[in-house]
Amino acid sequence: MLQFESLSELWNMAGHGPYVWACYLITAIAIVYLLVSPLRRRRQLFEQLRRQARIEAAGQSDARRPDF
Amino acid sequence: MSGRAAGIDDSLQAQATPVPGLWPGFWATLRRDLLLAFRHRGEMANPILFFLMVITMVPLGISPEKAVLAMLAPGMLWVVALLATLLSLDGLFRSDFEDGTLEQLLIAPQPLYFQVLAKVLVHWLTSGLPLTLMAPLLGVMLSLPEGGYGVLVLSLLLGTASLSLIGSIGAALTVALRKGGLLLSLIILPLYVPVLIFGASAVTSVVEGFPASGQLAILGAFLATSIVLAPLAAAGALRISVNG
Amino acid sequence: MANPLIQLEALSCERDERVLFSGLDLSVFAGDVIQIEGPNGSGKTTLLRVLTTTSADFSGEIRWLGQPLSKARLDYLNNLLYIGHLPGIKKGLTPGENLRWFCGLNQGHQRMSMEEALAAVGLAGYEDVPCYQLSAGQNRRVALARLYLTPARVWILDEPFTAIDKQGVANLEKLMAEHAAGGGCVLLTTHQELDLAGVRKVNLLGYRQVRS
Amino acid sequence: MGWQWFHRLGSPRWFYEKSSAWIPWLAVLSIALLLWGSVWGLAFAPTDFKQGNSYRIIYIHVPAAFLSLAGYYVMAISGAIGLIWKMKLADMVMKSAAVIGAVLTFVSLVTGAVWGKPTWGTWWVWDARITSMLVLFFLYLGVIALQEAYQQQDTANKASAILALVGMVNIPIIYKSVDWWYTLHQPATIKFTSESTIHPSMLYPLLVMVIAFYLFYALALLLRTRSEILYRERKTRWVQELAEAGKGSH
Repeated sequence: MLQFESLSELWNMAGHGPYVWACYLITAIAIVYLLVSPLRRRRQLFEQLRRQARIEAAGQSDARRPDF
Repeated sequence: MSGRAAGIDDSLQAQATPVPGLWPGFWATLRRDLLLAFRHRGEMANPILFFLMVITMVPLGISPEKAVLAMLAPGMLWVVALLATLLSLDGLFRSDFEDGTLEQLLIAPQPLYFQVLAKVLVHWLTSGLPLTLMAPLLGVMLSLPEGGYGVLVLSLLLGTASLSLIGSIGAALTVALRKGGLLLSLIILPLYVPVLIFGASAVTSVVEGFPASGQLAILGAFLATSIVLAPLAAAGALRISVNG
Repeated sequence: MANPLIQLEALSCERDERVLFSGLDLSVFAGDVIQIEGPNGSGKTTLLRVLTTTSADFSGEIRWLGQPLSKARLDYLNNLLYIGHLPGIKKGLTPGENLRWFCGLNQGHQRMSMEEALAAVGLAGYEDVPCYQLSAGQNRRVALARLYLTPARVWILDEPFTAIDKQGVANLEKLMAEHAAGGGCVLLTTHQELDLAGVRKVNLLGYRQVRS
Repeated sequence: MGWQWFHRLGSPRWFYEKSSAWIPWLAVLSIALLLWGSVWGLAFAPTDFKQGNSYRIIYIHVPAAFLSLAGYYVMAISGAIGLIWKMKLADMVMKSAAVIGAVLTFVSLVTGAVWGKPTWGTWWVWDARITSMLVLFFLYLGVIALQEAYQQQDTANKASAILALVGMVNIPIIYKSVDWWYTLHQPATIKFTSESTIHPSMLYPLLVMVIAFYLFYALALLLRTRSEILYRERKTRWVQELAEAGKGSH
């Protein structure tokens, strides 16, 4: 059964709203952090590996050129 | 024992080298570390001075009033003794690591457990024991009520030994790190919580007129458990630190 | 043919996700003096540390008198003497006290008195001088004095000639020859050319893994 | 034969490839349950007549607290597996579990503190459970700090695994000690009884949230371990090919 009659009442929660919503917000941030940070790390790693591969490929095609 | 002038031939090949004794190895390290501690007596005084100075800060920072100090005394003495132990722990294996004797310790034909135990025993003899003996004096300075002194000494005696043992794990884990000291405190302090709780509570309860035998028994149990387990963990940690 | 003292079977070492060497097979017999060679970073020290059991970064099998090291560890360590980069000398103690500690760990199995051993490395009369008053070379020699004391059959020496003068080098070479002749073995690294007959050389470059 | 799966599980690549199939399921299920449980707990569960609406924090505080403790055991046990069987995958799980556990412990600490304000009128109370949680948080931080302090990955893993194991042995002792300490100093006015008086209609959303948090934990651990696998195997061909093929996609 829905406990609140309006959105503002749900927001306010008879004065306890700020506390409750703050907790849920903090948890949401933590959850998003835990989900996004490994994905971000993976994307950065892949970008770095691709950059390295490009440099290596370029180096190989210039292999006959003397160093410096 | 092979003879003094025995040629290399017969001493090497004739019989398998006998396995060295356990206690002689233990004593050798114990004696060596005690000797070193004695040579560096100045350093030995540092934790005690730290103990004294921090306790001096308490009335300065809070209040010189007798009633207030008496209430704080058990906990304060325990917290500061704990910190003083922690301060001296960083050096437990560090100098051995730096001059290569730790490496030699690891490859000695001795169980590392007893070697670690010998080193921790010396650490306790040179930090925990003097701290314990100092504590009644500082108790007077903090106007610890009369009945508390015996239990204060007894609880510190049992407790600081556990602190040295548990701390040896942290010292072993951080010995290869250049800035291991602070990290050592971070990883070891949470593990000190039970000892602190029961140590301080033993003194408090006897001051308030209750028996402290329960707390002391638990401190004894902590000590027994630490003697069995902590050197094992520290020995494992030393192998890892030296390997890395 | 006698049985080898130490056998390495397909030994590979990996450090920092880099393979230093792999597929190293080596049998060390009584009487062997083996010089491990290779440029810096080829894993000489790591190999010696693996052989002293202080490093576990390896795969493959090490045998002591035919038994896997894991089973014969105590007996092996009892027969091992290792002198590494760090001399393992406490600066706060005297040479005599340092040696007494080493002998205490292997209690009762020394071949001569400490005074004789110190005299053999040219430190007679220094028994009671604290090591921090000695030079680096003298400290090194305190460590080498252990070679005269130990009954161990396996000597593992990492750059033993560092900071040692000519006479000292000659003495040490003679000592190693005697040790080998007496049924022991020596594994060492050095940048110097050894003036010893029958030194076997193992170059780690030959076991470097080729990346496919 | 029976051990084959164990050795294959030890292969990070095998695990990486196998586990990609689980992620969508876990993600959908855990997010859906989290949303369902939250909406239920926030809007539909009855208001507690003693604590009012502030008790709704329980729906995240308690599951987070459960998982911070369970997570420590996950970390320590995988650390032990890594130490004993030298299984690389277990080391990676341990490292990932340390961070996730610390974050969840932090969440349960903060939600506990915020909950304290309307209930006890103060942000921080030295309540037994919160104090134990704080010590647990310190234990996590110690493991992470030790892990970070070592340059060499292998040493870092082994050292932090030992610390995690020592912590695991200590946790029951610490919890019991803090409990005992609390009963000694407990002021009579503060009594934390919400759980003993909880009504079944308040319990069901909690159950949903606990399951949701467990699933989410599995998801987070999986994602983090997978990114750790890629990082540590970055020099191998299969990861480099994956990078080439992957371009930007998930």
